Amino acid sequence: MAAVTLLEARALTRHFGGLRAVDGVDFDLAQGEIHALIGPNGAGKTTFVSLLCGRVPVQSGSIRFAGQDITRLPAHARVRAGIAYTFQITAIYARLSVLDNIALAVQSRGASHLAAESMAALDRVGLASRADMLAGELSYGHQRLLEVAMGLALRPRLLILDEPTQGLANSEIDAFKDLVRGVVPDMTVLLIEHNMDVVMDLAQRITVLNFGQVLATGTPDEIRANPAVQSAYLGG
Amino acid sequence: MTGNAFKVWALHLGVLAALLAAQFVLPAYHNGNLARIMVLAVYAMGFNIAFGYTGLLSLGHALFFGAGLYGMGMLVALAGWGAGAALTAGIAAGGAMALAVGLLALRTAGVSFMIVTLMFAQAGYLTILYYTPYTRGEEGIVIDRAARVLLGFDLSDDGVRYFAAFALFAAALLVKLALVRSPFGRVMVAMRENEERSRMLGYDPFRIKLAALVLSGIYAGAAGAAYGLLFGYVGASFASIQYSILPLLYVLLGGAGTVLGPFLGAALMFYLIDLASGITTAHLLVVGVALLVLVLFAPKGILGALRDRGLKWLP
Amino acid sequence: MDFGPFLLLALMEGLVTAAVLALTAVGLALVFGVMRVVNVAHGEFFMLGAVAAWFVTTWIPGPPAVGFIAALVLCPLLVASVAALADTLVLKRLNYDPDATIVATIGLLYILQQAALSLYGPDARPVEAPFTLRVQFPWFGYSGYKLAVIVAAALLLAGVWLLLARTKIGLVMRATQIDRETARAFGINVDRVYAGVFALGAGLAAVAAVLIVPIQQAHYLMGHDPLLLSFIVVIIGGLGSLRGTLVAALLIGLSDGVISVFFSPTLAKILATLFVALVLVFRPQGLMGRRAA
Amino acid sequence: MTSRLIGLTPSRRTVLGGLAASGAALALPARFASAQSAAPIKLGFQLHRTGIGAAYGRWYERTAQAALTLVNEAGGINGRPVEILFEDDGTDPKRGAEVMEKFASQSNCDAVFGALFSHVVVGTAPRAGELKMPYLVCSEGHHVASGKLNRWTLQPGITDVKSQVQAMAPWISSTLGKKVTMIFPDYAFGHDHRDAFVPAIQAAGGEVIEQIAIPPTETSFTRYLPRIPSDTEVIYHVMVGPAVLTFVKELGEFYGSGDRPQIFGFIDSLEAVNIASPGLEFLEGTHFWEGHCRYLQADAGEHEATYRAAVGVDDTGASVADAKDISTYAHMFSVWETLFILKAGMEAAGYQGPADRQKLVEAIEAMTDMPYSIEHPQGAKTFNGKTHQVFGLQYISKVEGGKLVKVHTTSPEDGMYPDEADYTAMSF
Repeated sequence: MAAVTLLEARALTRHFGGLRAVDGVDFDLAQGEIHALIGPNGAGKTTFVSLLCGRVPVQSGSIRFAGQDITRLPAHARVRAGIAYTFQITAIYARLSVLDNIALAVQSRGASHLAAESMAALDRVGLASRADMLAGELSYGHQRLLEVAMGLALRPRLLILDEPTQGLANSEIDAFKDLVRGVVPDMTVLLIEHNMDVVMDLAQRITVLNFGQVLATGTPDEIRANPAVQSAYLGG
Repeated sequence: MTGNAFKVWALHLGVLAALLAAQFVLPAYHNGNLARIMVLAVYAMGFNIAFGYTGLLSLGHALFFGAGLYGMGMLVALAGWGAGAALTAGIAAGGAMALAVGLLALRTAGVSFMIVTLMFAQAGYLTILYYTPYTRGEEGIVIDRAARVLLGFDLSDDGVRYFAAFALFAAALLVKLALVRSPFGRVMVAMRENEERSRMLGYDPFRIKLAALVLSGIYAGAAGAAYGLLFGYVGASFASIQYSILPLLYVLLGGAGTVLGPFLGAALMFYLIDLASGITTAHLLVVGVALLVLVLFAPKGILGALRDRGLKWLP
Repeated sequence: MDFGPFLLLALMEGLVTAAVLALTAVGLALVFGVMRVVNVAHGEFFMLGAVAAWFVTTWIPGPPAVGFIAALVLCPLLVASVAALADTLVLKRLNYDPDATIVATIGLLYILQQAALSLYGPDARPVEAPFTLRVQFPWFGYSGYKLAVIVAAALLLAGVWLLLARTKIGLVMRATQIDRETARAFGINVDRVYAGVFALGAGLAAVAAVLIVPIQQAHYLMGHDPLLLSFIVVIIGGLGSLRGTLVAALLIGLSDGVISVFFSPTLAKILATLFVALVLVFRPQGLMGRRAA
Repeated sequence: MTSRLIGLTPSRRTVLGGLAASGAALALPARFASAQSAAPIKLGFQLHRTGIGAAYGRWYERTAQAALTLVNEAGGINGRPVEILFEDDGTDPKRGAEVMEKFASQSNCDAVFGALFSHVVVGTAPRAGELKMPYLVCSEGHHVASGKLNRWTLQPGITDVKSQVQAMAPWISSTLGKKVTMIFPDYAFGHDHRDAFVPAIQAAGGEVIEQIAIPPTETSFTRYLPRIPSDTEVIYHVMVGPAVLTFVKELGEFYGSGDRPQIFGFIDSLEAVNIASPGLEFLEGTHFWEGHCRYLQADAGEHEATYRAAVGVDDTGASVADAKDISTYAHMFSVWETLFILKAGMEAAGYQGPADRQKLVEAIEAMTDMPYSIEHPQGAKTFNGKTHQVFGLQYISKVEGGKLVKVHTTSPEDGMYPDEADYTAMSF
């Protein structure tokens, strides 16, 4: 792809004791793409994106984002720089209203019309009518949606979605896919996902991790055809 | 939304109006008590900013109260400063002390944060004793009546004292109300509710918590400085551990994370002890049992319980 | 006095402090280690032990040694049952939430103080030592009882160590400490373990108090200092680590005696307190503890 | 036990007010015909019932009750009965000031007295001044005479520390030795001792060769003792708080039966503690300042027995009801004497009600000589109206056979020092 590289990781490494969670990973994200990260359980996917967004400190290697070295940047500063992360386990503020939840994201990027822009962000995911409810009282699917909406409301350049469709009904998954398609190419999406249908449907490129290392990178078709991937993962 | 905003302002302005009117209605004894309670409520409000809103349970707030008290008192007694300048210095001292403690203590969290703040406060208390030649240690010093004149008003006069305490309280209450309804107030609550989530929304937990703690320290410092000026005494006992526990008690009783809770808690606790001392000599028991009952049966305090039972708009 | 004897005296004093402190702090560390509860009322259990010792020795006739030994057995049991009761009635119902238990133990602190004030009174009352023996060194005299306290505390601590390391009770406690839910799944009655640990912690404070009360006096406000010092020791030793706690008790006990020789004692206390705060900030695993993964 | 009384000695009848003659039964309104109002005079008593002052508080309450009974049996004040409202101040300055407000604004007391601990006094005095409430403290602190307080705060019942300490110096220097090591608590009370004693002993030809200040939070003292220089001739100790007994015992262990300097202490170190407690044997032969001799002395004055019976204290200074309950005998007389000064002041001022509070203060300021009497059982005193401070006799006792035996009585001049303040020049 000739597109501009938004993020590049080089020789990224993080060990926990003897466990090589992420082990010398090179990784590139092109601006505006939907990129999926897959791999068996324990392959190091969540650790890897945690290194990208700063939740886990980098042991060695480097990360550049939009031309800037962010390897040592703390997590909140990376968010400000344009990397948003939505949690695998839903991490909304259950005791605050839906509106407060979204407003926290909207005001973080310094919105000028906080109330209006918050409602607009809710409207985009169809939660506007529930603005005054406590977030904890939402259904699980709506909570996931709110989580994604908070990520979107930050208007990041890179949106990292950690297993966003987990526990969603099929109809909800379809709506979600539409939502993600709608944000590119303004944003770039990095998706960790177990649901292969979602991955193959959404992703333009796929990276496969195994034992903390990159097994393969390519288009969905290339990945499908890759024998190493098949034996390690798809073929089981 | 607008309906709620109206209710919120009506309630708080109503409370302020009632307090203002109380001066002319209540007997002298309760006037004196209310003046005291209002100043202590400012202290508790400051504690609430840290504990109730931001989730920082400090066991060392007496250090900030003491910084305000002694910052004001030493400047008046040793340097001959006027009340206004000394009051300002006391408030600044509270904030500066909170900044210094926060820079270190906020590297820890939870139980460690409690113990670190406790230790800093203990060191502060001992420092006051160490400088006994200047502070007169536990005996304390009297703030000369002549020095207790602010903008031409004699603070030792009962009426003036009441209005001074009221003015401080009203300012603190309104600032706090505006604060907790502001975007920053929302971020403080977000820190309390889920620090990691807030970090991943781009908020620096350290800076937010530090800002909240400094604000809290400014409130505590203002209360300390005002207490010394209004009641004419500066003593080490106000910096002892007991005075770190008091605001916690007030806030828990009235409702952590509520704007009026600290005042309600301070008033109830004051009269509880005052009345109990007429009935039983065992008022330590009253405090102890109150703490246990609260934490067991009403962990959210009075206003917190009301908020759960329908008054959702209560800030 | 020359420096040599001076140091000898400071060291002996430090050992007595360290011995009593170790017992008290191990109790606090145990409660924190297994239950993750910061027991602010720990000092009051210490006080309760001393006050109970006064009652027991006053009521039991005969030579002081008889009453003292009775106190050494009865008081820790009494205090331990008070603690077990508090655990069942209060802490358990709070589900051991850290913030709530701190507030609750502060409440407990006031209640115990008031109980002592009402039932025992405001006086500082002495308890007679089980024996009077004065060891005369060439430069100064020293209490033989104090030396006995060091030995007794060492024996008790060895007993605690045996209990934790070599018995089934210790195993159950450690299992609960590592994972409460798994322990429950293996059929351990976690509620009973917690009540037992809280009682044991309080009992250790009480036994320390009984040992010290012939040297100091029983007074209803005496719990403050042991609490603060125990906190310091437990923190320096690494929260919840028993070996670290023992080493820290020795360190604090000895240095407390020696430091105040060189500094103004009040200044020494300020520095020690600040030091502890800074240890928690910069080395939360304690001075002796290893950094956790 | 505190309410029992007491044969009044006829000779004091006049001082106690003319109505004493008419009997000792509790007053009936009809008997107060001469007074404008038969409503009782209300006195507030700041009581250290809890907190570190509690051991004193209990005995201060008993003493006040005993004096009150005596006053009322003799017809009250100005023909009106007297009542005392006791309110716990927790030995805390904040609560102390609140209690003052309660007395002034809620109970409308005529005067307030009884506080002992300095921080309570200093914390309360500003409020007393603002509320224009006569505040008679029983604290022995130098804070009154130093001029730091106000026109409404007086200490007419007990000599202040500065005077006490100064009065000891000549005797110590001439009798015990010239080279003194001081051991005192490292806070205001201890510093007052140091600041008063160092110049006084120099004036008497001695010197303080070492000062050992011990933090008030300390519970163990042995490690400070090696700092006592070996050429010390006299150890001067004054400690307060619950750990004092430990201090005295450890001092004993340190020196043992061997050679030791003379030891002179303030009885504050052992107030409310039995001198015959185990571990205190070494005190035999040492000396103590006593404000009022705890053990009944052979040459005790004519009122001593009456006073002891009234406050319920036996010949050894213990409670008559419980021999283990030792009184704070060296200080508690101040409460008794202060109540009688209030009575004398109110009668001299023709006190009618709260409007006359200023007259009461002026009447007390006008007092000078207070001769030995049942109203002043500790001894004769001289009141200095300018400094609001009374000056009296001090006693030095020696421990002999487990008892405190008086060996010296200071002369009034020993404790005099130049005025540091003139409250009468201040406004009300």
